[in-house]
Amino acid sequence: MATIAQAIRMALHKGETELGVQDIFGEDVGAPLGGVFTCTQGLEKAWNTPLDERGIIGMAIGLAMADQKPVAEIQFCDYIFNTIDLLKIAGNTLWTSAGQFPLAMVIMTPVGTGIHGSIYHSHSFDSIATHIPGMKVVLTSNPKDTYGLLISAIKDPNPVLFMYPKALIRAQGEEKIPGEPEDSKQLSAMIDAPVGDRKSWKPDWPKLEDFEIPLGKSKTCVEGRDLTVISYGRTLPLCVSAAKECLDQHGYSIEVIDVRTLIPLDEQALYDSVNKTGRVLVVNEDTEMTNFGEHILRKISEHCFYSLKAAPKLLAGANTPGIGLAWTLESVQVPQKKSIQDAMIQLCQTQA
Amino acid sequence: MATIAQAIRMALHKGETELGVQDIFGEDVGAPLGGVFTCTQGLEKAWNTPLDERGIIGMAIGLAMADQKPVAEIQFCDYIFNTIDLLKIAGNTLWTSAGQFPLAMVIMTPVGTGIHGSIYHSHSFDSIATHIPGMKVVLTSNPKDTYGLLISAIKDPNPVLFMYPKALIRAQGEEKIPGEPEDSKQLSAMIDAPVGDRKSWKPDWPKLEDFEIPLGKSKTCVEGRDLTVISYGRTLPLCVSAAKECLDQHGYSIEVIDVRTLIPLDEQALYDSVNKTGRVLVVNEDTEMTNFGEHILRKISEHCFYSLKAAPKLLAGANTPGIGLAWTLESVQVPQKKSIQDAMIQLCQTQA
Amino acid sequence: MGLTKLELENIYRLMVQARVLEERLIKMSKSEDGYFWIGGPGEEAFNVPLGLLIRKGQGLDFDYCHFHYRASASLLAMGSPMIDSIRQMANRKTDPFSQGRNFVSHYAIKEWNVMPVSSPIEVQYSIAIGTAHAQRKHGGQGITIVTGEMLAAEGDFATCLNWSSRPGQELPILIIVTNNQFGISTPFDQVHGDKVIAKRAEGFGIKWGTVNGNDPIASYRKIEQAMDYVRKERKPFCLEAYVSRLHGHSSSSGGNRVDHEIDCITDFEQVLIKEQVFAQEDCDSIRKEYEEQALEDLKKVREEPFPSGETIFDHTFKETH
Amino acid sequence: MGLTKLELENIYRLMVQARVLEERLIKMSKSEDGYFWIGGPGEEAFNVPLGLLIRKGQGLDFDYCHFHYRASASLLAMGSPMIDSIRQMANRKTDPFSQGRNFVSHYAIKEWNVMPVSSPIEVQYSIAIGTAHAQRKHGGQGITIVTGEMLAAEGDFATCLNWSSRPGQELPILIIVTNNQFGISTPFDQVHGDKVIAKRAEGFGIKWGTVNGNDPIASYRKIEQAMDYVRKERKPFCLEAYVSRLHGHSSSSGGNRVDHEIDCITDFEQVLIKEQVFAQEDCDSIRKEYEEQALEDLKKVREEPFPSGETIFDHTFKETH
Ligand SMILES: Cc1ncc(C[n+]2csc(CCOP(=O)(O)OP(=O)(O)O)c2C)c(N)n1
Ligand SMILES: Cc1ncc(C[n+]2csc(CCOP(=O)(O)OP(=O)(O)O)c2C)c(N)n1
Ligand SMILES: [Mg+2]
Ligand SMILES: [Mg+2]
Repeated sequence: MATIAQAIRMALHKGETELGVQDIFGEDVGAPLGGVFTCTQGLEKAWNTPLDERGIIGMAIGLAMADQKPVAEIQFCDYIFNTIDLLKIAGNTLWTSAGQFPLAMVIMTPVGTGIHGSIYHSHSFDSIATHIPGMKVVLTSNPKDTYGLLISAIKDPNPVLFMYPKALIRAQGEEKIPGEPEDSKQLSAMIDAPVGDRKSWKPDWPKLEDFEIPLGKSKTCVEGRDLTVISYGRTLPLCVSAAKECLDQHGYSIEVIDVRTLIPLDEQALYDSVNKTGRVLVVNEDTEMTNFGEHILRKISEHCFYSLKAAPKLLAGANTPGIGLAWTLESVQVPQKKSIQDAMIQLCQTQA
Repeated sequence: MATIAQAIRMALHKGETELGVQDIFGEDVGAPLGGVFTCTQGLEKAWNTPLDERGIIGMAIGLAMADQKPVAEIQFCDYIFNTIDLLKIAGNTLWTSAGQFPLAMVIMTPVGTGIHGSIYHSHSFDSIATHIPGMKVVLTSNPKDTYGLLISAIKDPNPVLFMYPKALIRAQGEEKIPGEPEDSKQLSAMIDAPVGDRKSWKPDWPKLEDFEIPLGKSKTCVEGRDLTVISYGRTLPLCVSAAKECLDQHGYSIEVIDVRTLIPLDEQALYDSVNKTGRVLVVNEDTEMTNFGEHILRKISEHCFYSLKAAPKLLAGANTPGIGLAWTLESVQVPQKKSIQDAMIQLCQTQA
Repeated sequence: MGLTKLELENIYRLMVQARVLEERLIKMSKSEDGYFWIGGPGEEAFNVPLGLLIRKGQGLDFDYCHFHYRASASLLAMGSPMIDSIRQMANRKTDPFSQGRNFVSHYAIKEWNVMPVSSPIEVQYSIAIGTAHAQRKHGGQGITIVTGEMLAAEGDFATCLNWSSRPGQELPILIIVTNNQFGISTPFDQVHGDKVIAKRAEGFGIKWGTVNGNDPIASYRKIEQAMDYVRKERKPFCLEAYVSRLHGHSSSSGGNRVDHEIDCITDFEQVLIKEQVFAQEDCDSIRKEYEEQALEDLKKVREEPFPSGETIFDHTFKETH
Repeated sequence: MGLTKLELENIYRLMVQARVLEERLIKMSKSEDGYFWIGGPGEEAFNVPLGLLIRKGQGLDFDYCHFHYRASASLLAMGSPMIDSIRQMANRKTDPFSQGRNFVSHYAIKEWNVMPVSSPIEVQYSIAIGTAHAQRKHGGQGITIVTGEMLAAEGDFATCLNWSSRPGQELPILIIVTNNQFGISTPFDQVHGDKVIAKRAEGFGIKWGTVNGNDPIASYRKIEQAMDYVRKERKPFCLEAYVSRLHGHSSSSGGNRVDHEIDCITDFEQVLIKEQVFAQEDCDSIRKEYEEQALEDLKKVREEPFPSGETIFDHTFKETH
């Protein structure tokens, strides 16, 4: 099975060969490295920028204005915070120009904890990103979705912020991307750059089937009756596995939904589930004050209040200025499988 | 009665003469202009910076590191968005250095709509600001509070973001700042710079009484039994007047709370009120997705869920990429008295 | 003077038209016809030649213009009618740049490569490298033009210089600084140690020059030269022009006429009269003609509708198909 | 060579100590003793003299240091014991800089004016103007020192130059660029048109110079000169040093020793042996001494506690009284 890094690469390869992507760029994105997480290895249109995030986002906006379908990378979302004004411009140019200037551009950036990243390699960006109107926002949790969503992001005529969880970039998926080679060793031999000198290396791209996942469609990963758990990114697989254990060990039937696209949000699917279960838990790892999960809960309260059997709950990152390097700190600062499971059980036990 | 602009000036005067403020700076903050809203007129320690917000915030952090108690201004919060990384550093330096480097600094900035400010003079900043851990956040709604809160902000050993609503800066308050001259004409003659040449002008500062309002204390502006309305900034006086009319015209008894300090938030006061009324409406003018009001509602749902008689409601700015110049646009993009009143009535009418 | 009589006349006419437009817009800001005003009175001698020299059109073969908010004279020189600026000032639905959403002087014309003018000063410098990069790859004659000023204090100016001068990847971009010696109330030399901003380009190996932006003929020549270099060499050039700010910063500072700065129009009139291109009466009647037109335009605009409140979500996203 | 034998010996010892420390930290990153490593092997010849020349202490009369993440040699030269860096690498509660919160090489020492090293590269350049501004007003001998590098591509470097050179408000700041010719995998000349970054200072009227940062004696002299100028004239100076990066960017790129870059320590050894300051055996035994000490330190640190999970909210705010 492909990893998220490989899925991104294959989607970008399709982007540059079939979908009109002219430039893929960012710090260390071009040869020889192909990105600090290898997400851009072997791509024809990938190039290295100066170390300057403002220049990177500015370049992307300018290229989009010139209809070039740029894909820009911010090396870690931890370093995107000096560009919020530019992201806002990416988001408001169409509106401001009354429809004249659509900006088809993708900004990719890895997010989240789980790599002992300490203060500046552990940030989440979902909350601030979703507060920037006019930009679509994706946060993927597995390789297959990554591929399908990135294809849609590239095809979209609007700016799309495409996030992927650092902790999962190198993990193999459970589902195949349609058309990917049977054997993951084979895939690796085809598209992973060799260690050492890469000057003469060329990837051998597999022929994938046409496959995309529309932006704005959530995915129900586990079906259930007692509780709706809404998540995305790193915490999603933890929710899935916690839900399965809850069923096995406690008999609670828990529905887990991966929203995948934060903007546009698949609201109706969430309401339908909560109206069915009457209980809701939102899990993400951004700091918990003014958190996108609170938006989800507010909308659910508006639409499903009279179906709720228990107080809706958010499980998110502790509201601290950073994630500590020591595991004793990180492990209690953001949701882990255990804390997710505890929250699930507690909610299921709450009587209306 | 003093205006917010005058209140800021008087607090900063106390700051520079009695509280150790060494530098007050920003674009056009020094002589001759004294700030685009005159908030820094006549101050001894006010000076003009280059047109460079990153430099302004960087300067403030550096000065705080050197224990200088800086007060920096960002001319409009609309132009603060290229400094979020630096604000995050202001907020995380104490935590990161395990307590070694407290940063006593104040960043002032005017926010909000109401001056026909179009896309870039109408922004709110409460939602993103409250997502930056380690920084205290104030958003004032009248001159007396402005004075008292700014004094506390200056005395605070932590970074404080001090916001004030553009629409209300020049409006006179209803309550006097303790010690302010009886007559507002007299105050103006003392501390407002004359039109024209100001080279030889010096303000004549009134002796105010010692007065401060602690950060983290909300204010109940109107007491009521049927509904709790939580607001701050420009929308606060609209809520107060709408609540009074609701009582007069419809007999609904509506409690209105001005949180004043967003961080730290006076949570218990909010819970107490909602537990009493069983209904809650949060009103602000930031865009409604991932909005600080959603944080307030989430906390209230957590703590008061079983007292709620109706779905909690947020009335905030439309989720558009900007505020339109035409009043036909602005007036429907952010809450006005009429829409606030409609929301109040609707909530009061909802049966449990 | 190297320019034909017709050309001089055209430049003069456009300068006057731009001035008259701005004066009308200022009046609107003081009446019920509009709110905030910001614009370019005092920059006509530089901005008209700039507008005339731009390769106008859509796409990579034409010039991409990343203007700031004092570019009205360039726009008129490119052929934008006065009435459209008046529509934006009056925040009418008919404003073709933003449909009543943005401040006046915030132009945006997709068909002419006029990129949306943004209020945040500085960002155009880091966005402009994008269109220039596309043009570098595309080749041809099209270039990118970016204007701005004291923002040279913001880091994006350095970004622009740095990205424009990467070895082997030089960008066809004309980086313009229209220096009026002020940012709102702050005098230039209070916040800048360097006397000539354009000289910063030198540190990046970028050619640069300065020009008296109050002299339309010198400006025309200098812009032409600079553009020529950028078009042919496909390399960056940084040009600083010294201009006046004749009505202060904006309506926030009153918008009244100042009297201690050079007025490029009256100066140019003297030249033209001396050179017998025009008599004083001609000048007066040209001005009158535009004044009448502006007033007529305004009357027309007053009858046009405001955007409807129901449109606020329009153009938040482009529909996907 | 202008430096006494004792001074040379001291510099050499500190260079070796710094190298040994970094090698130990790298080993830790490959074992269970730590996670991510980043540091300064290859910069010792510049960073040791820098550390020795700093006026160490707390407050305006001393030097404010805004370092980046390759400053270990400066810190050791200032007197920070190896074990403290090892503690940070091992994310122990006893780490005096961050109590196990931050990556190694992220120093912060209030009593020595060592400002917290921040991972985001560039921001130190705009923060440093603050301490320098305070020192400008205070007078005396204290100055601000800021180090960094390819970040000269980020706008904050321009901010630093601009704010340091305002007429009549010049800042006592030594702006250092330690150029190792790489940013992670990106070679310098792929992204910079200017060959000498420090030369950008010229556009702002700021004096500048360059030095071979692999030569500790030249570095000592040049830093001393530059500091002297900044201390006395109370004006900015921009100094670019060319240094090596001997173990690649960080543990993310493997952290292994590279073999095609100058090693300032072996080079300096040759000089010292030739000048009969040391024999080869002395060099070997100095290295051995530090290696043993580092290992002993590590053993000690292994026994020290991790920060407790209950402390995560500590120091979010300073208590108000
Ligand atoms: C990023 C940013 N900061 C602040 C402002 C507010 N502002 C509007 S115009 C202006 C002065 C601009 O001066 P300058 O760049 O010299 O251009 P000029 O107005 O003189 O043409 C300021 C500070 C802004 N528009 N953008
Ligand atoms: C603002 C920012 N962007 C990106 C990064 C990720 N990053 C860490 S080190 C580095 C390369 C830095 O290169 P340089 O400035 O030349 O310093 P060197 O590592 O070579 O000493 C990058 C891109 C960062 N730390 N900060
Ligand atoms: Mg100016
Ligand atoms: Mg480097």
